Amino acid sequence: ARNDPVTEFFQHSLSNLLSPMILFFALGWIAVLAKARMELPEGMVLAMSYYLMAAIGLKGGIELAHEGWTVTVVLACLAGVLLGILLPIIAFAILRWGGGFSALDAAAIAAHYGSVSAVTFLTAATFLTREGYSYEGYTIAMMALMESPAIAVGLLLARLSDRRATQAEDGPPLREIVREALLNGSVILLVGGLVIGALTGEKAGETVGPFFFTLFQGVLCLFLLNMGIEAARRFADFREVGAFLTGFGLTMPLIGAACGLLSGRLLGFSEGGLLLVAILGASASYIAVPAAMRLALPQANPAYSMTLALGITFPFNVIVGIPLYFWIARLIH
Amino acid sequence: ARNDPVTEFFQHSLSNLLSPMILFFALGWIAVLAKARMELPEGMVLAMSYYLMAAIGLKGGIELAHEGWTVTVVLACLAGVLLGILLPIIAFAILRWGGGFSALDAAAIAAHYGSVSAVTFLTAATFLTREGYSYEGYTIAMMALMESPAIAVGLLLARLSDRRATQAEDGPPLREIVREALLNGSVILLVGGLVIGALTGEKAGETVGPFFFTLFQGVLCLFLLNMGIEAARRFADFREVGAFLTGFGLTMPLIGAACGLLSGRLLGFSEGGLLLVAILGASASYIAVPAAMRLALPQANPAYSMTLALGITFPFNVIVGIPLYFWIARLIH
Amino acid sequence: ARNDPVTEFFQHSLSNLLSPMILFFALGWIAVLAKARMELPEGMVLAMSYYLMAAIGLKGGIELAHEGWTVTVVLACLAGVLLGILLPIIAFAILRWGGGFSALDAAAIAAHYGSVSAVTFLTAATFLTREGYSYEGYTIAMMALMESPAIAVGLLLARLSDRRATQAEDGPPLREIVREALLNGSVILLVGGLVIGALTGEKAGETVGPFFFTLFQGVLCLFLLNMGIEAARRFADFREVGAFLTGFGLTMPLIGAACGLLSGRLLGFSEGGLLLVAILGASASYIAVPAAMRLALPQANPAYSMTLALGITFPFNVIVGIPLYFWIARLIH
Amino acid sequence: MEGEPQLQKLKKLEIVIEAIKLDQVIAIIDEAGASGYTIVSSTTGRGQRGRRAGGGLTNVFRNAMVMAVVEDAVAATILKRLEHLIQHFAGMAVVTDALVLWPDYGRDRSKPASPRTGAAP
Amino acid sequence: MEGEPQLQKLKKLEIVIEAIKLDQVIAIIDEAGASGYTIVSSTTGRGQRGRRAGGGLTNVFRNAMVMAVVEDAVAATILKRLEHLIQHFAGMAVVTDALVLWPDYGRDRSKPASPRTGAAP
Amino acid sequence: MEGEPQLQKLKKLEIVIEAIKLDQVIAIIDEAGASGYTIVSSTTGRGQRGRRAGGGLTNVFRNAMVMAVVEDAVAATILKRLEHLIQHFAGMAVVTDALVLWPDYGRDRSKPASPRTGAAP
Ligand SMILES: Nc1ncnc2c1ncn2[C@@H]1O[C@H](COP(=O)(O)O)[C@@H](O)[C@H]1O
Ligand SMILES: Nc1ncnc2c1ncn2[C@@H]1O[C@H](COP(=O)(O)O)[C@@H](O)[C@H]1O
Ligand SMILES: Nc1ncnc2c1ncn2[C@@H]1O[C@H](COP(=O)(O)O)[C@@H](O)[C@H]1O
Ligand code: NA
Ligand code: NA
Ligand code: NA
Repeated sequence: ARNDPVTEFFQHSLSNLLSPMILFFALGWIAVLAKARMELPEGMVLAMSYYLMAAIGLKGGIELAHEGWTVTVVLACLAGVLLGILLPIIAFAILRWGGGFSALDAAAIAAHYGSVSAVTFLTAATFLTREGYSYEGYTIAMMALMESPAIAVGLLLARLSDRRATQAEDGPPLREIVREALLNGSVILLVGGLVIGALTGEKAGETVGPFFFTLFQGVLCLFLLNMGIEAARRFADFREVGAFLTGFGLTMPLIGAACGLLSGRLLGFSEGGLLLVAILGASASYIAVPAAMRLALPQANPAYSMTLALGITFPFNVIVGIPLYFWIARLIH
Repeated sequence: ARNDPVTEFFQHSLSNLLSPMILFFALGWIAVLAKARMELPEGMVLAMSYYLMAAIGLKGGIELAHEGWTVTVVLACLAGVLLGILLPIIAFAILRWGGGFSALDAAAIAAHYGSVSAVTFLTAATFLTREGYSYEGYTIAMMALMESPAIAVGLLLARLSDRRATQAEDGPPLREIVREALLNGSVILLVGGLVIGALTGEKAGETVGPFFFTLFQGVLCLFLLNMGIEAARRFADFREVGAFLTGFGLTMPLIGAACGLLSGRLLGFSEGGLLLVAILGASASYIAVPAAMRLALPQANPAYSMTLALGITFPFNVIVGIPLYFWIARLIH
Repeated sequence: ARNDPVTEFFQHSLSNLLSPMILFFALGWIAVLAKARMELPEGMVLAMSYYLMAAIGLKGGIELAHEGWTVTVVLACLAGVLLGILLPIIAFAILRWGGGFSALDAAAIAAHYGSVSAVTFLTAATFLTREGYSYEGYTIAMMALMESPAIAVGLLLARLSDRRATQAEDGPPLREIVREALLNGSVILLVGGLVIGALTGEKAGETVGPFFFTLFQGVLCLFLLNMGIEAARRFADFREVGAFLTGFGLTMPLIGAACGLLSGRLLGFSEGGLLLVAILGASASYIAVPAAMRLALPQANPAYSMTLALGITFPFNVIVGIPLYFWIARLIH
Repeated sequence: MEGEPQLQKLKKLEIVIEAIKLDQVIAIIDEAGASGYTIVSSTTGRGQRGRRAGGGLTNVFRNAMVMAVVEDAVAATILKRLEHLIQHFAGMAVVTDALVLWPDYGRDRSKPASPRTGAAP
Repeated sequence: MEGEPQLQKLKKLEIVIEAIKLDQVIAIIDEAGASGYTIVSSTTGRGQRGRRAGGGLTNVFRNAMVMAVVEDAVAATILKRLEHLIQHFAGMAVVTDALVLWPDYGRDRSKPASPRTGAAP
Repeated sequence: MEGEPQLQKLKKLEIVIEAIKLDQVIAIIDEAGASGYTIVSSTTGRGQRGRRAGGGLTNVFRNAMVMAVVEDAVAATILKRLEHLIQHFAGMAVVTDALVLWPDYGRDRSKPASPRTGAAP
């Protein structure tokens, strides 16, 4: 009783648009458009982001413990790292030679697109849960692995193309840059959660599940409210930056999703897993990478990357991308 | 097997006084009396207030989706707006001609009493749930509608009575004042929650219910702890202000409750609905209106309104008002 | 079918080490070792600590309401106060005559060890729940009672040994010191929760239970993450301070646990209750007492006590102490 | 001497204003032509209009503090517009002489402080 | 010249003090007769008594900062009482010359700064 | 005169720097030999590099403020190293003359301000 694909696409789009999560996201965006004096307290935003990362990490870890370390898991992790290396190179090429951006700006933006946005991932995973699809737990491990390779690639691209990127005497050693990227709270809670989940297994679900799993969707709603606020502010800044970058912010996720879907297909992922790996490719970091790039390539304009990742690509992915990639996932499955 | 009214009143009073909510409120008050060094972090207070507003909004929206937009709903909303217009006029008259207050102070205080206190409403709604009574979901929509008309009426009263209120060149345009009042986080989450609840309906309850509904009473307890602290501080400030305003802070809720009960009765509300509409009339704003009045009528002393609304009327309503209005509601039902 | 004691000890140790709580604690510690840029927002930490104190208070209160005020309860409370008086005297003697510390430093440190660490208690209580053991609810009342006597004893010891402790003209009156110690948020919520729980009884569990009880273990995990961060930072500071104090920080909990176990045994506590009363003796305060000592004995170095209580004794208790004391508790039961 | 950082002699304004009027003060600073400002968004205090001790529910009783380093003429413009604002709203402004180290964008540095006459270095 | 804001020449005190002694510093400022003060309630730092880096559980290692603009005599009174306090508790005070713009309550403005001799405008 | 608090004449540096570079600024201050510093860890602002308005997810757009009271030579050392840093990273520094009240650890007080020549008291 499978519906015809087009109908299905519209059903999924509508179901996504009318989910509490996306509606809260829209609420935040509208609040900014209406020039509302609304700001979630920073402590609350950080607390929610730590909670969400720990929760998704635990979930992934528990499932890893369940599924065991099969060859597929190892291959999937490898695929994640490869995506994280390949995507920034594509992005750099487009920006440098297509858009004529400076090597430093191109490299900084590229690094963001090679990494991932955890909240986009969470929104997609919740979409799957709501629609009744399951997904491979190790996609969460892939996400954790994909946080960082793009940073190294971005830096390498910058140093190969512009001597200024190498010779900044004040510049911090690579060690500090990687520390900045990997050892911020979100990544630590994601990876820590994974390990803790893998160590404790199902049993953890019983004791800490009511906190970390049952409340998850509600917390995600309030977090997306804040994403709506921040994305709308970034989006407003962007209008000054021009059409090429806007186009890039809408096209690059499609390229990333295609690469993600391809690798997922090769690895034999389920429909749900395909969506998630598409999201890993399509989404751009706005937590770990910005700080690392700021330290490593201070001459690059941080407003470009943040506006693109948060103001263009994030809303595109959660509103259009999730149903679109899922539709393709179901077609190619 | 209905008990005699007086017994019932005492039963409800006691049950209210011994509810965790009111006990946490008392705890906060006692902590201030004991000069404790206790302060809930501002981020926590804001987070709880956003949570509570979103939750009550969602609840109202889901019930609206269920009940549909009947004539009664529309009439109830109209009644809410009328209350919001009528009550500040009564309050202004009492303060200006009874109390001899300046037009600006009288208008500013009056605006607070025409608007509503969401936390008083939440406490009353939880009282009903605990006692096993249901209430009309659209009372929540009435609350959302009543946030603002009183601000416009207060301003109008001020401008009609004192030229200074009109000619403040530095004064912001009405647009900005209304924005201040309507577009703060609490109101946005209340209204946004209503709309989201109405759009998603029952289904939202399943996914975000464990967060927004199951935890509600517990969060309300900690929020009332903070209300106890803030109310006690305001109450302490007040002793300097005099007997007339204290009297006003205890009488005006009775007038407001009477008007509320009357309109609820005319509209054929249930016992629970009657209590809530009484609370809408009886309670005074201490979030949206103070900021709006501060911008619009800076010459008015903000300490008066806050002390009255938070230090006198709020505790009166949650301790004496809820059981009293409910008792009357049951009598006139 | 009781296992042999040694096996049992290792089982309990392992089960404790692999609990999500201890793993989150370890995660925080590791993050600091890795020099991660990770800081839980202060508002979040305070919010969690208030939540945990209110929750444990409520739990204790509800159980007190259930168990009633028997002679044992009164004797247990008395025992708590006696422990709070005895332990600082022992600690003072060791530090002053064993370690040659100044009277002021010895007295300040001693006061910390006479008081208790609520988080250690919570971790032990959760350990019991996970292992399927119950415990006497009034141990929570004992904890509340033990917060303060040690402060008075510490001060007395200081004043008897060093005239500077008495004559500080700038020094605040004892009243203010006790206020600082007893009337901070954590103690108020613990005691307030106890009273509220006792007043409302089981019924409160139904309404606010989903918030205060069901989420408890999850919140405790994130709180222990923060404890791991803070303990590791303190531990790092400590290396400068020397072997004697490190030894003290590892020995004093054993002495305290022994005294606790002894009194628990005399009072006929269950195995679970024995563990908790051992923890009351073994743990050292790092919330209420530091501030009180800072005000009362400013010449004492606050870094000593904090490093000991938080950097040495806390990790020792939650990692080694809990299974060890429980093992002894089961042996002597 | 070329290695020594060049400092510019300017006025440092520190403005305390009630939180709901922060946006307007920023607008005043921007319109006066200041090159920038720094905000400490949440402070409390006491003044002629009583204690303003914060409180988690409203920012009616909270202050913000803005620091702006500007040329004398810009300072005068800002103060003139502030004078009016603080008649109605809680606030005050403090002016001090200061030497400023800016990044070197080829910015106008009319009066570099000399190591001998100026303060630092 | 009447349109120019009138500034008062005063002392600006900036006091850093460990958080648990903030209340006492405020009392000292009040008792000395200051017209007001502004508090930045949570700062961290390092001084002779080591690093004070905060930490979410206690305010034993946190500092507060208080700014008060006062007449010379008031400044002297405050400093005198502070001198004693900071022997035992972490803290320090910085004094600068400043010109202040107050709201005009008919407040005493003994020495208005002139546009020519004073700093701003 | 013995009762009067003795103040030391020093330079007050106020440094605004983007949050991710705070650690490095602290290191610069420490290495220059400053006796201490005070940090206001979260500020926002605008400068030549645009608005830096915070945002809860990253501290790329947040500023920190550090205040350090130091001798002239220390100030010069700090400013010299800062000059380089703020070419690439958002930041600025403000220098003012100040009199400081320290706790009396037998600290070097080369130039105590006299009640007559100095500012306060
Ligand atoms: N003398 C003062 N020193 C420092 N801050 C002050 C002073 N007077 C007022 N303030 C600050 O300015 C705010 C408004 O002052 P006012 O308008 O006089 O009530 C106060 O809440 C304080 O934060
Ligand atoms: N030279 C300094 N410059 C700026 N702030 C300082 C300085 N010395 C001390 N402080 C501040 O005053 C607090 C107490 O200093 P102390 O009593 O010397 O430990 C420190 O934690 C800093 O916040
Ligand atoms: N004129 C100024 N007055 C006060 N603060 C400034 C000024 N210019 C810059 N700042 C602060 O320094 C930060 C960095 O400035 P910039 O590097 O010029 O973008 C800004 O975000 C402001 O916080
Ligand atoms: Na990506
Ligand atoms: Na009302
Ligand atoms: Na103890």
